[in-house]
Amino acid sequence: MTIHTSTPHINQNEELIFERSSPGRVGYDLPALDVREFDLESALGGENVRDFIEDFPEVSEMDVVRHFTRLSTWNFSIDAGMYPLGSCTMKYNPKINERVARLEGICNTHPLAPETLVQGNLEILKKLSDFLAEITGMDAVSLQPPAGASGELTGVMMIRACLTERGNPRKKVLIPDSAHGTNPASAVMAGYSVEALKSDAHGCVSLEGLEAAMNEDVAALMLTNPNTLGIFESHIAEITAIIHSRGGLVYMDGANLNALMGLTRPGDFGIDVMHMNLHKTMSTPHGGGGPGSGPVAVKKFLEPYLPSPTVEVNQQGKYFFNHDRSKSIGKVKAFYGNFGTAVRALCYILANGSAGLKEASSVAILNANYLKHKLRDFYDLPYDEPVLHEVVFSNKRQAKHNLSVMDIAKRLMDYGFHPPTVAFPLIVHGALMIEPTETESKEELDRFIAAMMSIAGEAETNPDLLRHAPHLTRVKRLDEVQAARRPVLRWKR
Amino acid sequence: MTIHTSTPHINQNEELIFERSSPGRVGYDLPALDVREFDLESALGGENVRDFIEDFPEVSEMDVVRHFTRLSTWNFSIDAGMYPLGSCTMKYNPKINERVARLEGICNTHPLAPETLVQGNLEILKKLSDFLAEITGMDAVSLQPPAGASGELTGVMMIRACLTERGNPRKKVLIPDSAHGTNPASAVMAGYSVEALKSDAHGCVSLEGLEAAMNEDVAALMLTNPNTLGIFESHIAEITAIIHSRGGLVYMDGANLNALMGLTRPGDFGIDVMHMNLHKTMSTPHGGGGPGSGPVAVKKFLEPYLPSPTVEVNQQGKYFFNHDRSKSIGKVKAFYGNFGTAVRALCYILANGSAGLKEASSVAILNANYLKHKLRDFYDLPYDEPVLHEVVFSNKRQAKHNLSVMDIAKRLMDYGFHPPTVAFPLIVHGALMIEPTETESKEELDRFIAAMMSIAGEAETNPDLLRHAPHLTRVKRLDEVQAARRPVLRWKR
Amino acid sequence: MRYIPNSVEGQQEMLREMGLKSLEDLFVGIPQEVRLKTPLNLPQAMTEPELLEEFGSYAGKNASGMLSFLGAGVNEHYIPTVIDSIISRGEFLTSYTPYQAEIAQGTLQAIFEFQTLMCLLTGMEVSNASMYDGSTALTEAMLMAARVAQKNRFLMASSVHPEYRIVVNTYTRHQNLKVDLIGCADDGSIDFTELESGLNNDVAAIVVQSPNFFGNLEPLKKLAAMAHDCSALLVVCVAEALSLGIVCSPGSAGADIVCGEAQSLGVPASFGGPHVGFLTCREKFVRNLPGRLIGQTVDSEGKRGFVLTLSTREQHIRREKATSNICTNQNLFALMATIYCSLLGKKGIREVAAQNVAKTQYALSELSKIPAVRILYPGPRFNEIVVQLSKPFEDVASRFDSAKIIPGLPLERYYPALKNCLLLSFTETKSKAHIDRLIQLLKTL
Amino acid sequence: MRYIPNSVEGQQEMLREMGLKSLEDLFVGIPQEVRLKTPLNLPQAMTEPELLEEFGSYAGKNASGMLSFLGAGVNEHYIPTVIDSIISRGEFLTSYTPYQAEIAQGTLQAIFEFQTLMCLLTGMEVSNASMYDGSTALTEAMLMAARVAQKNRFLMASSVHPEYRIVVNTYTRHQNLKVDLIGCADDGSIDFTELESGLNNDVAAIVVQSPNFFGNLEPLKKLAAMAHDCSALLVVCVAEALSLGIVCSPGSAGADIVCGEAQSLGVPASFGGPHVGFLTCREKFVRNLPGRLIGQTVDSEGKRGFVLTLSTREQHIRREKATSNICTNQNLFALMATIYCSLLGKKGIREVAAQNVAKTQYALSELSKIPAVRILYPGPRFNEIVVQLSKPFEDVASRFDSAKIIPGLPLERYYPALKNCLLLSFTETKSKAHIDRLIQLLKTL
Ligand SMILES: Cc1ncc(COP(=O)(O)O)c(C=O)c1O
Ligand SMILES: Cc1ncc(COP(=O)(O)O)c(C=O)c1O
Repeated sequence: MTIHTSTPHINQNEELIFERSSPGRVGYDLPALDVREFDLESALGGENVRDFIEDFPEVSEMDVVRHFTRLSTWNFSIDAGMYPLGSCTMKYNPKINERVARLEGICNTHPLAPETLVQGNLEILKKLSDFLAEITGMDAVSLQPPAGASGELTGVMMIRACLTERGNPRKKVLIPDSAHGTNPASAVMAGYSVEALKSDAHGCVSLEGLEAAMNEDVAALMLTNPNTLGIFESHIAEITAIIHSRGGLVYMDGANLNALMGLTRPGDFGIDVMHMNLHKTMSTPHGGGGPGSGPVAVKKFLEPYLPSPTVEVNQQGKYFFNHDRSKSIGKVKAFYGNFGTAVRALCYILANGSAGLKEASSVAILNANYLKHKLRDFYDLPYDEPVLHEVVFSNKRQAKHNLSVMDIAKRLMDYGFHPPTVAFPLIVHGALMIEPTETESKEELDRFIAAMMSIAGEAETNPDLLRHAPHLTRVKRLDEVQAARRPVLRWKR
Repeated sequence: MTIHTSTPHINQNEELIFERSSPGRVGYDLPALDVREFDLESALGGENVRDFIEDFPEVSEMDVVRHFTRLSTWNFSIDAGMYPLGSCTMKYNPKINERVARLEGICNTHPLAPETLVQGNLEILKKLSDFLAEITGMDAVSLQPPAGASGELTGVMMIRACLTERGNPRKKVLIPDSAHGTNPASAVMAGYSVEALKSDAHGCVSLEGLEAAMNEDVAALMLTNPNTLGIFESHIAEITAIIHSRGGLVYMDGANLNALMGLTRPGDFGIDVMHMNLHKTMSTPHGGGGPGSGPVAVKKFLEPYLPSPTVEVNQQGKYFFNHDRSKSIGKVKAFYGNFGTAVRALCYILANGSAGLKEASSVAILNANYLKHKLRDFYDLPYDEPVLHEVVFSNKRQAKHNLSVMDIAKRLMDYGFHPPTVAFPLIVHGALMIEPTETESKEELDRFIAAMMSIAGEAETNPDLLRHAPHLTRVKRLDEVQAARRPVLRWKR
Repeated sequence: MRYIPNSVEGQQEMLREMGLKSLEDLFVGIPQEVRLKTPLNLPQAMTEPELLEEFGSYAGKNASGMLSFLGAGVNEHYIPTVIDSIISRGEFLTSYTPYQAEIAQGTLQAIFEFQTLMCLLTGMEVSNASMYDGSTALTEAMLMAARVAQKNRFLMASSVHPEYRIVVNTYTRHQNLKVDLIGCADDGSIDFTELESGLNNDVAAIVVQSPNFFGNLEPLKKLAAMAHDCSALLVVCVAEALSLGIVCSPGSAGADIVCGEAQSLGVPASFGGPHVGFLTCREKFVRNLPGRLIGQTVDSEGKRGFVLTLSTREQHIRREKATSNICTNQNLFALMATIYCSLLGKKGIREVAAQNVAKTQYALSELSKIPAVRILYPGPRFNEIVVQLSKPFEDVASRFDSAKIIPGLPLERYYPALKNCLLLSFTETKSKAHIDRLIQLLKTL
Repeated sequence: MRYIPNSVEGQQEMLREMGLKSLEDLFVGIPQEVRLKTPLNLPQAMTEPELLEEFGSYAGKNASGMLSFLGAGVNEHYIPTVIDSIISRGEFLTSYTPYQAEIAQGTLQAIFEFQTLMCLLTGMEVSNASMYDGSTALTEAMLMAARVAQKNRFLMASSVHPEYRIVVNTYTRHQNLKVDLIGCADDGSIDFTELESGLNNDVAAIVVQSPNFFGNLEPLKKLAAMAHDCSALLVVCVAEALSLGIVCSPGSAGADIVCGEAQSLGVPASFGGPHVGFLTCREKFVRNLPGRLIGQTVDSEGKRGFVLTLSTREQHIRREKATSNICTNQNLFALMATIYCSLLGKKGIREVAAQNVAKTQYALSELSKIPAVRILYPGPRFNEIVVQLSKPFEDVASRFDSAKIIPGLPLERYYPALKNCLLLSFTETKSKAHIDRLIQLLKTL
């Protein structure tokens, strides 16, 4: 390999925790019972008493530490290297967020404790809601949705509630074919049918198409802006006008908010309701796939429909939960959302301040455009439009050598990089969706560029190198077909 | 490789932090200065004001996290696998130790704060001292020495102080040739000359040799028990009698205390003064080479000479430092030793209790003997004596194929194990000193045994495999000769 | 900004290479008229010391040192230190969903272990990789049941967690699913007369929680039989997962879908989230299961490995036809539960559960000696008790505050009929002395 | 015991394989007569929850929320959160001394960086891999100076940290080295008349601390010249490493050996330890340097790597002829200092140091306005000030306690002449408001 970015190193093998198990081994201890043992039969009812759980692990604390430490070394992570997954905003997760979220007085509080005893938590929720409203230019926010998809569902439910009250919930939701899969899935869960809008030649919403599709049956448009190609919908004004003029509402998928902070606000360009992904834009850790937090933000007229409770302040400056909201859609999660994630997001916003957030978005855009500039001669650029925080290439050139986008992705692993998002958005055949984020340095970007260039070269000279990649990982390419054909979803003795 | 214990995996390359540096980059922030900038010239004196430090790194927080995270993945550790370094007692370092040592109220206390404000810390020091006295059977303890070697020096200084008061400090210290290098080095720093005692055929102190060497010039014997072969000095009674009968004192290097807890006590077999390594026996983490803690324990008659201050309790149950100790040797470190390490050690002792410590030593002995039993047919056993917590083999058989003990050690890395201590003790040519500790499971021991057997086989069939090992590490065998011949001890532009 | 490596000079250099002058040149895609002209109205950036002070002050505004008997689906159990030190490792904390299996085997194997542990606990055959929490797990379980049974009416016990029921209603309203509530009998278990009258062949599933919101165990065997008799499913929700350490598994009782909340397994209360929902079912329903699934497979050299699988159920492939819209789940917290179960193990999970029973039974016997306190729902229970005070709770609330005790959850808010009733939880974290403190106070009311 | 994997059954199995009956059989090496017959008299084993309570109670017995102006070699500076999250990684925390370089490159490269950073800070050519702390670093520096100069008399300023001087005396007593103390002048710097009278060709080294114990900077250039004039060395100790961010390096002033304490660089006070000592010198003295050294080399394929080197100076090779007995050092804490210097960097290290100067000068000007307070040692200073109260300190001590202020260190204990004198430290962690609180109180005394 010409570029010297990674080297294989000894790495421990490790079986499943169940295979490590050995009779009589324990990894815990408990204070001795200080009340008398009680007859389980009479407490639980004879038929309810359970014996020891067959096959539950029996390991020591040391076994557990070593087991999971070894497993962890099999993962790629932001802390280890560049993770340019498009649409995922894999930016640095500040360590201070983790520290404040672990403060005793914050992480050990019960959601049903009397409000007078948890004023600090309510203040956190209120502050974060207000800041998110300011950042998005919206009027009110609910932190209840635990992830982006849940935020979408919440938003569409609110649209339905609003339209129903106006007399007609309407039947369908328009969604560009470039949208994330959660959009249509959420719309359907809110009781709507979905009509896909074909993107135009520029990868954007086609005004003609929208004109044609928009009618009295359409409840809303679900728009991602900037869209999944990283392109800002330049006709946003016309788009929202078309929808509003015919009594529809505009929902915005705010997963790409990292492109907009301090530069423009959805609330200022006609969005009625949107969600954000705090686990993207606001630097909260992904944890290998969650937890997330997907707050919804709305314009004033939709506020009555927000999930209950809302957090409010009374004249005495005391915070309280308002559960008494007759028009609310209800609840999309028990209690108040992923509070711990909200704490981290608030810490991030406070650490950045107004200028910091604008710099974050600006540099995220700079980095993406830098990659676009450097790689466009090596990879096909299906939509050559001004992009913001991410850029989408395709494998068109490499396809000539019968190389799939997956082959390129897997080969990147050998160079020590996490691959970009592949095969999304669906409107690009063989998409390579790259989002570097603002927390990558020019040096790291240059190494990534060099790796991508080198791979483009290998595709010409030695396509098999890609076809059988990755070569330096502890497991080689995994057989996903077999996994699906004969599913083994749990360990069995 | 037949035994499946490790597999190479992709691992990030990383330059020096200085090579990562880029002008204008910062990884910190500071609250704005809230008093007026002061003219540095007038504060510090014109000639004292320093400009920015040339070549100091300029990196972001993200750079730092990634730099050190990557570096960390190049290290082997207990958390990752078995680390049977003889004489080092690489046992599991409980996570709870780390948690309690980080409690605000404990880790942020100033050593010169008024005693009334740090009673909790003094209680910690007193409790730990008392427990260590009980475990060793000695009468008094000082936690001041920051490591084992410092403990040795402290102990020998006390012997000198005591003998001086008795009228004659005497001239030399007897040290078995199997002892650790710190023993002679410490004796010399305390102003004594050193006379080495040849070990007998059983690897122990030869009574004849001792008889011959012991005279009025000898201040003390420095004995390691069990010695560095893992053998308990069976003639301990005679040994101490010989020394005492001629006015000498017996110092014990307690680095191997992990073999004795709850089974026998130095204080009960004639030891006058000893040190312990809390960073071995008491599970405090080694941190890649420290910090340690090397408390000294003494019999009553030596107590007056202990370093100052000692921790005591008054009638009102208030703890205080006693600085007013005319016969004290003084201080071997500022303040009270490595307090943070003491906190962890206390946590470990409390977690184990009397039975737990005995079990720890017993199982440590069991594991070492199990290895001895399983490996004796494959590796030469220079001293076939009953061993306690560790066993020493040699490369005698493999030497036939011109294989050094280092070749065996390096090859073990390919199997995912840290090598044993090599080339120590010096009395064994090509020593392989193996100390598994009690925190390794039978399964892990069996894997290690299989690896050692496999290597013994490779030594016969394919010695080059060992000679060029390790093969699976990110750097291959490093050239120590060149490092010493042309020392490069710092980065330069 | 310390999180952004590229200095202003560095940024200029990149712009130059691209033949641009300023960052502004990169924003051309954003129409001038919608550009933000003024800075966001947010506080000045805070430094680390300032952030620590700020969040310290929030913590300070929460009460500390209270003795709390709150449970109600967020249960206070001891959390081994090892859990946090493992999940704090960047490799677990800062990785994304394991889309690229070859460099995500750590997460994939760990969650495969989670799926197995959930199956073992619930006595079911398949488990997904986690749901947001117990409330959404139950909701998805019911949506799934409707798909499987091809029916749209549910009989749900009113003793299912009220917060969960609100979430269920919020979702089901849009799926024209009908949810009829079934009250509970005097012993706390579901009211069978009501149930029988409501039950017929157009019922998709009977839905109960066990232990239910009042702490009582439901007679699952009987319920399973009844459900199956009219080709309905039995959906069982477990909001206190630790109970499964000592209570027979719903699977063994015949449940078809078992879902719930695993917060009890090593996850802090954290004011209600993040927690971790689980959803398990019979193998035959797997293609109707929502959420991610980890499956075992082999690599090109035949070595065992793990991957995300059966994705054709999911939104990123099936879009509007997916079994659910869920994408990001609660992975890190599923890992916490996995570590907890590994540490406690076969012996521990049962011992902790048994301690909960013993403490609760001790409290029960002490409470029953207090005249001013009436104990409702005498049926078999795990670690919660409903008591009714003779005085209005408002009148005595201050007494509890000054004693620094949170006695439990006043139920009237959720069940208007249950005036002056408190739901109390007694876990292994409560010493006899703790319980006695509560008892003493109750005696003096 | 949860730390011991092998269960009792497992142990039995191993014994059987070895043809033994009980563990006792393994203790044959220990003579019966010295075997312990009774259990150790220690408390019952504690569980994790009990340990947390126990140590929580110790913490509770220490005062909290005090505003402290204590410095005196243990300095309160802001510690970035990143440091602890990195050193908590098992790879750094639970590894041993890097004897096997191929699987210890992480530690080796990091400490090579530490050595470089210490050289840059001190302006010297070589640094070792760390010493126990400032006191032993100074002691070893003097022992080294004696070896280099082949002389045994030292002139040491009395303004060197008193704790350090005690340690020096404890060691040097046994090496027949003679240490003559040199007092300090009214401005706080070393007394040159005394120094000149004591200085001659049998002096091995002049030993000063700068900033000295009173916070004042010593005129190092002048001292270097004087020392070198009579072929003596200049040994400079720096107990407040952060001062090097703004004060010219001892190396640039001509020092031959520079040692000190790096606790200021990201290490908590921790009641006096663990901290981290450093020891740097001119290249030509390297073979007399005690302690470990990391050196750069190449592997068999020519790739850069790092190893422990020049070990022929050390005890494990040279035994009684070694340059020192030190083996285990303070590696993890050297790593902390390395991370701190990396985060602060070129700009930060100077800015923090400058803030210390500014805060101290502000305090100085405010203090000088208080009649009842006399300021000693007006010479140039970094971040510490010695003041003398007009009243006996004992009489006013309680006033400070009730104000929750630790005003500083009473000096009489170390310097009987300095009655009612306090040594106060003013670092970047003290806001103007903090300092004003102290000033207000002092005004009312
Ligand atoms: C554009 C877009 N929308 C919605 C989502 C769904 O967010 P979540 O995974 O938090 O449910 C994602 C994240 O994958 C996304 O990239
Ligand atoms: C037998 C023995 N004695 C003394 C020591 C020195 O202890 P330390 O390294 O803590 O100074 C060691 C540790 O290496 C040892 O193994």
